[in-house]
Amino acid sequence: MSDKPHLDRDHALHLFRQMLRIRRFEAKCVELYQAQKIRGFLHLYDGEEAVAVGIMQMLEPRDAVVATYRDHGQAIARGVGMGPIMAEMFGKRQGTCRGRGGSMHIFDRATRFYGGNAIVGGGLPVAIGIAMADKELRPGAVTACFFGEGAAGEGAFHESMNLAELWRLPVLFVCENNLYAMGMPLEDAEAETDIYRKAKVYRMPGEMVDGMNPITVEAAARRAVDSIRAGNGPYFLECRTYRFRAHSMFDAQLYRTKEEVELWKQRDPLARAEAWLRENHMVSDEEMQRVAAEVDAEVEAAVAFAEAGTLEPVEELERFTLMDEVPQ
Amino acid sequence: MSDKPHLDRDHALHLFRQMLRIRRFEAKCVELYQAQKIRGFLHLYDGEEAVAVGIMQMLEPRDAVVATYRDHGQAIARGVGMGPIMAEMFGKRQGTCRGRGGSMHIFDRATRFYGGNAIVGGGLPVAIGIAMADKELRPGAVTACFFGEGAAGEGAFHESMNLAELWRLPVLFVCENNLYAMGMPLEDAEAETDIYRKAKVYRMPGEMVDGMNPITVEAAARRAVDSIRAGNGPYFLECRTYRFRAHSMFDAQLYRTKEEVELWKQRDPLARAEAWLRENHMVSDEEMQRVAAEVDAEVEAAVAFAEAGTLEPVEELERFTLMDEVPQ
Amino acid sequence: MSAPRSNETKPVRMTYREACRQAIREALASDPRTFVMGEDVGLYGGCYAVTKGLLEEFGPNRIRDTPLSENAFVGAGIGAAIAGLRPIVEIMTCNFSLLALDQILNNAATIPHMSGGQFAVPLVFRMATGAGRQLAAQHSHSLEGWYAHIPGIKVLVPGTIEDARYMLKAALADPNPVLIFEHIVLYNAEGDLDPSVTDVDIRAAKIRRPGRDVSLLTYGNSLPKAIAAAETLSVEGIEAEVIDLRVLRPLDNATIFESIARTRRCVIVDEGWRSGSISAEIAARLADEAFFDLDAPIRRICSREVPIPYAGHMEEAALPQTAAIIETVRGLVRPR
Amino acid sequence: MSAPRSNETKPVRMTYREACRQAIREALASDPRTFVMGEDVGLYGGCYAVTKGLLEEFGPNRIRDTPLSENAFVGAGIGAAIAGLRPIVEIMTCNFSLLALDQILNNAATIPHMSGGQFAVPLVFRMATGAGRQLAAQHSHSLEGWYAHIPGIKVLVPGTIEDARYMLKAALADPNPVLIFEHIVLYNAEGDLDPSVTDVDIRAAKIRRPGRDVSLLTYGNSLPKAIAAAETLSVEGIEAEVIDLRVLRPLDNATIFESIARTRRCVIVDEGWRSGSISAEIAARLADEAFFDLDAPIRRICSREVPIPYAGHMEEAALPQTAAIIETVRGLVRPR
Ligand SMILES: Cc1ncc(C[n+]2csc(CCOP(=O)(O)OP(=O)(O)O)c2C)c(N)n1
Ligand SMILES: Cc1ncc(C[n+]2csc(CCOP(=O)(O)OP(=O)(O)O)c2C)c(N)n1
Ligand SMILES: [Mg+2]
Ligand SMILES: [Mg+2]
Repeated sequence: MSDKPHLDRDHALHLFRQMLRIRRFEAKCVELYQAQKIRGFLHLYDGEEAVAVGIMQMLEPRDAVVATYRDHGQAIARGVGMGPIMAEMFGKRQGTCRGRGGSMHIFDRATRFYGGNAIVGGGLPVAIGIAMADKELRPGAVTACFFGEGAAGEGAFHESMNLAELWRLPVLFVCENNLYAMGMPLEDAEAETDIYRKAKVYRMPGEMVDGMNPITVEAAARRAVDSIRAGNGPYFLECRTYRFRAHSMFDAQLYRTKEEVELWKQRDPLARAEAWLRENHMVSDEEMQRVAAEVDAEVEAAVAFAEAGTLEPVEELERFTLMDEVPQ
Repeated sequence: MSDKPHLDRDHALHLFRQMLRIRRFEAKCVELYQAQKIRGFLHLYDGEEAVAVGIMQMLEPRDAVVATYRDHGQAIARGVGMGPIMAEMFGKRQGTCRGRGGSMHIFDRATRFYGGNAIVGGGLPVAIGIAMADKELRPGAVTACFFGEGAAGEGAFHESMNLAELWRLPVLFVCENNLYAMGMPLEDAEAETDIYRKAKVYRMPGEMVDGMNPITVEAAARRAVDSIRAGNGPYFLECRTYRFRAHSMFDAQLYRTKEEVELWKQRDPLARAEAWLRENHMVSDEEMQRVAAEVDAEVEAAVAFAEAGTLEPVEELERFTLMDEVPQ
Repeated sequence: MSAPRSNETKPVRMTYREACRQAIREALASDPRTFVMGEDVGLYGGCYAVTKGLLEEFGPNRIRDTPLSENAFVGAGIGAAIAGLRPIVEIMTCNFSLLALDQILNNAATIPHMSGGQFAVPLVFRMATGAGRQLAAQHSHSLEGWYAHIPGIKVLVPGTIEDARYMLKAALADPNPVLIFEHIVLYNAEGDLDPSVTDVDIRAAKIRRPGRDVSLLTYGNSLPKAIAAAETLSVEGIEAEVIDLRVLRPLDNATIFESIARTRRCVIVDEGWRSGSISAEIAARLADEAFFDLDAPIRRICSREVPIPYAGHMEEAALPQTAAIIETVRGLVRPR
Repeated sequence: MSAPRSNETKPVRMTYREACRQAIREALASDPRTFVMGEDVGLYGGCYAVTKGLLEEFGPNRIRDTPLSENAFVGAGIGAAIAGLRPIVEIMTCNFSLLALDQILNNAATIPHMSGGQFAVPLVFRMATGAGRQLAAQHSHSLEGWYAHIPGIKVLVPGTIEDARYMLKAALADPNPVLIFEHIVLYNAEGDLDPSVTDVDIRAAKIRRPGRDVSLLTYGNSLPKAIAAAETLSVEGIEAEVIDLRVLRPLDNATIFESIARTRRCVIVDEGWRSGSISAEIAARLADEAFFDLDAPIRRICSREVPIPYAGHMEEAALPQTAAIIETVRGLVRPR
């Protein structure tokens, strides 16, 4: 099967739009955090949009996604509504998790989005299990498991990689390698800094991808997903990317220079996508403005939805601690 | 530096004697287990003697050892007295750990023998820390960390390997690969069954060694220890060996065939060493008998020591739960 | 649970181990979504031989041997449960479950609530617990009472053949993560199974021996010790009521309080370390909600607060024993 | 501890965070065997900025950033302590410590006893604990009371600037593993440090406010809430004695019992989940050894038994609050 992404105008514009939706959503989150509408830990996806957007192009409704606390990008690209995500961060009942989870814990049953895990590496074993169940119950379904390069330090990473390959499970491991784990530079954290090489020691196919370009990510995702759906077991993608903003809202960024950040911003996936569209005369200024306007409207609508939301009554506090039944 | 072990008669006989000490000690343990003098879990080293004996040839008093619940062989080869080990298994006050540890938990301060850890993989992080301290306090000292191939499944293995290489710690990782973890065949447990290859992904030097021959193990240990003492960081040795007896005293061995066991017994390190000594006319029958007699006498003395031992008064039960001071 | 019928049916004698095995076999036979996953559950036949023979009967897909990767296979069980299977995850002993505690607490016990009820985690964790076989500190912990601190899970402690046989069925029918702790010393215990009983109520504690003078609250391998103590005390004219807690989370307050209201005296026997044990929680509830029902101090008989030692005499001294129960009750109750 | 001298010395104002930092700086300066190891303690400046600036001052060998490998670096701390160093191991929050619990329980707490006293494990684990900043379930546990179940370790819970400043010194002087839990809400708390005080006694609880009518036993971030409640109650004529437990293992029975003997009433406030909390252990000890001193039921105010939710109003409802303390005391004590 060809691994060339179909690069027609519509698709290119679609990728741009998806990335812009994330970018603008995150910008709004910063605003609302400063306005104290959003509280707790907030981890933003600016700079990494091409990864989630590129990967999601290959996923179907039957597929599953496991994410981390830095989960807005994956959720939005997967198709979780911006409104419920924003309402969740407002702590409202209309949020994806009725306000119980917040920014780090977006869950959405409709899109098989299994969270938002805030224990680094904690999502990998869960992804293994989802893939085990899918192999039995939903043949052909793929579980895309996102995690940062910092997760490679955890034992859970090692154990999960081995199980996935040993049992030939349909898992797409997506390492968002943004070079830092909070303030920990990759070269200070790992004896082997090419994360995709770690896959090899489990006899798992893996490759490194330019995570600043949705086209290359999508192309790699196609190779990976085709291989997984063909029954060849798991596949590992290391997406080299960069976090434009601080790790969270409490980060003085003492561990990296402004110059380094600026250098990476020159590879901004949105700017590059826009430039590419314009150079190839695929879009007019009007169209670009229309796209931006539509995205801004969507974000504003999400904020309005969140604002209009109501608070879960505290009488409901203990609800769902123990479930009365298994949701179908 | 040459990595040829000096193969003179005395050394060859020494290696044989060391292995025989372990073999006869374990045989006695079986007897005493059946006589219910030894209780609890008992894991024997028969068949694997060449590993511990080969490695210990390169260790000096300043070096440290971390072992597993299958620890009689390492302890005896390291120079821990048979008497205290046996007394420990008798649950006597004169045991290495005053009867608190038993067979799985031999500790001995004098020889820097840091146990006897019965959590698979649990000893590796501890070995990392001992090496950290030695790097500061005892430059040149090496920590030999023994573990079975089953430990490679644990996250602790992965985390420890990375830390050791990342921080260039003086750790000699010794994987006793006897092909089974209890009843779990290696090929069912690991996607990559060559354990030494796992070292490569941490950029750590590693090799596979014939663990049924003390000479080859010693030669590899020399390469490894020389490299570690030279400050090149950790080194990994996978010693391919085989467990002649059941995993513990509760094991029907449903997972392997008698034929397989017999095949491996043809590579019995003791038989081969003895044959080699005889073929090269290095020992007479009398000498071999004398060695055997001396070893048997040592084992009998150990049993007598254990028998003569006394029980720790139960009033001492809580002693050492919290220490009053740090032993010097 | 359904009351035993007249002796039209003969009791069946079996071991606790066999009861555990039959429970698993029944679960596998009755629900295709169920499978067993853990270390040495298959080829080896189970560390304590509970799953012996099941690999041959159900095949490697339903009896899945795992590598030594507690954290990952426990997490995998959680993921499989969320996605529609009904795993029975065996952790060889509770001592090793510490390696998987992050998955149990931060995921299994948390995801249903944290996701706003979108996902349930219906699975069973089975693990061996307890001391008494001279396995030393790293193989002798009793952590069931400790686990009972965690919201979002249920904790069961079968102390009889009947509970070993039927608790699993109820646990698998529950939409929540259920931890079942099987005591290593009980595996060889034999008992009669009433064929007319086919279910047990995992919400309720059970009075194993009625009595008027003092309530002995206990579970697991301390249950036979408490019953033995009660028999001895009975000869002296002290009638102890023995209550098998059976479920440590959520605790069955009703049965406990009702008993104390009658006996007005309480001794709790628990193999966990004393400080912060389940016996502490029970005592605290009584000291709050049943304070005026109590005529005497609440006594606790627990394990001594030490890593359980190997030597037989020291291990014995470290664990709750029948003699201590008798002594303690004598100190609380004057014979009539 | 040495009594404050006359005001020849002026009190120094600082935050709890700064007090923690000065304690670490003092330890590093005074003992070359001491070093700090943990995630983001160096370059980043510490997740809660406690170690900020120390990398520059002491260098990467004494302030050691670790990869995300809780199990291994905690075990490494244990090995380093056994072999002669005095590590201060920072686990970013107690929620992540579950990944290292095997090393803490099966090695740190066990090796001294299991080795027959041949080896001690003299090290300090520092970790952030508690809720109140809307960090949601996986970042809001209060596990200090749970850890207090484990024999072989000590558990400290600094609730004041002074304790944050001086407990570390005493912990490092102790030959045993000591866990120090710092509450995330307290880091920004400010207070005065009496320069004449240079040591604190980590064996003793402390009466923070004397009172005759009821004893409020608490610690950590519940301490300011208990004191606020006591002030309000005082206006109503109820004098509550507020005891800061300070050390959860081993508990200071003497101070607790002495207070109860005077007040004859007890309310325990604890941010841990109620079932199996440290408050349960204290209530159980009182219900046993101080039974006849008590005139009223022992009340507990703990966290609700749920994964702590993100939403502010639900998080607040899940945690012990001053109003609940006041209500509870009113229900126990009639004003004089
Ligand atoms: C087990 C665990 N340890 C520590 C933390 C604290 N922490 C949160 S995010 C983070 C950095 C993770 O870096 P990475 O995996 O590269 O993801 P990124 O934030 O760069 O996307 C750390 C240390 C945590 N959440 N979980
Ligand atoms: C963490 C943990 N899980 C499970 C066990 C039970 N167990 C004891 S030994 C063993 C097999 C270990 O095999 P391997 O590491 O190859 O060592 P070997 O016994 O072959 O020498 C198992 C599963 C344990 N002790 N610790
Ligand atoms: Mg990163
Ligand atoms: Mg093995």
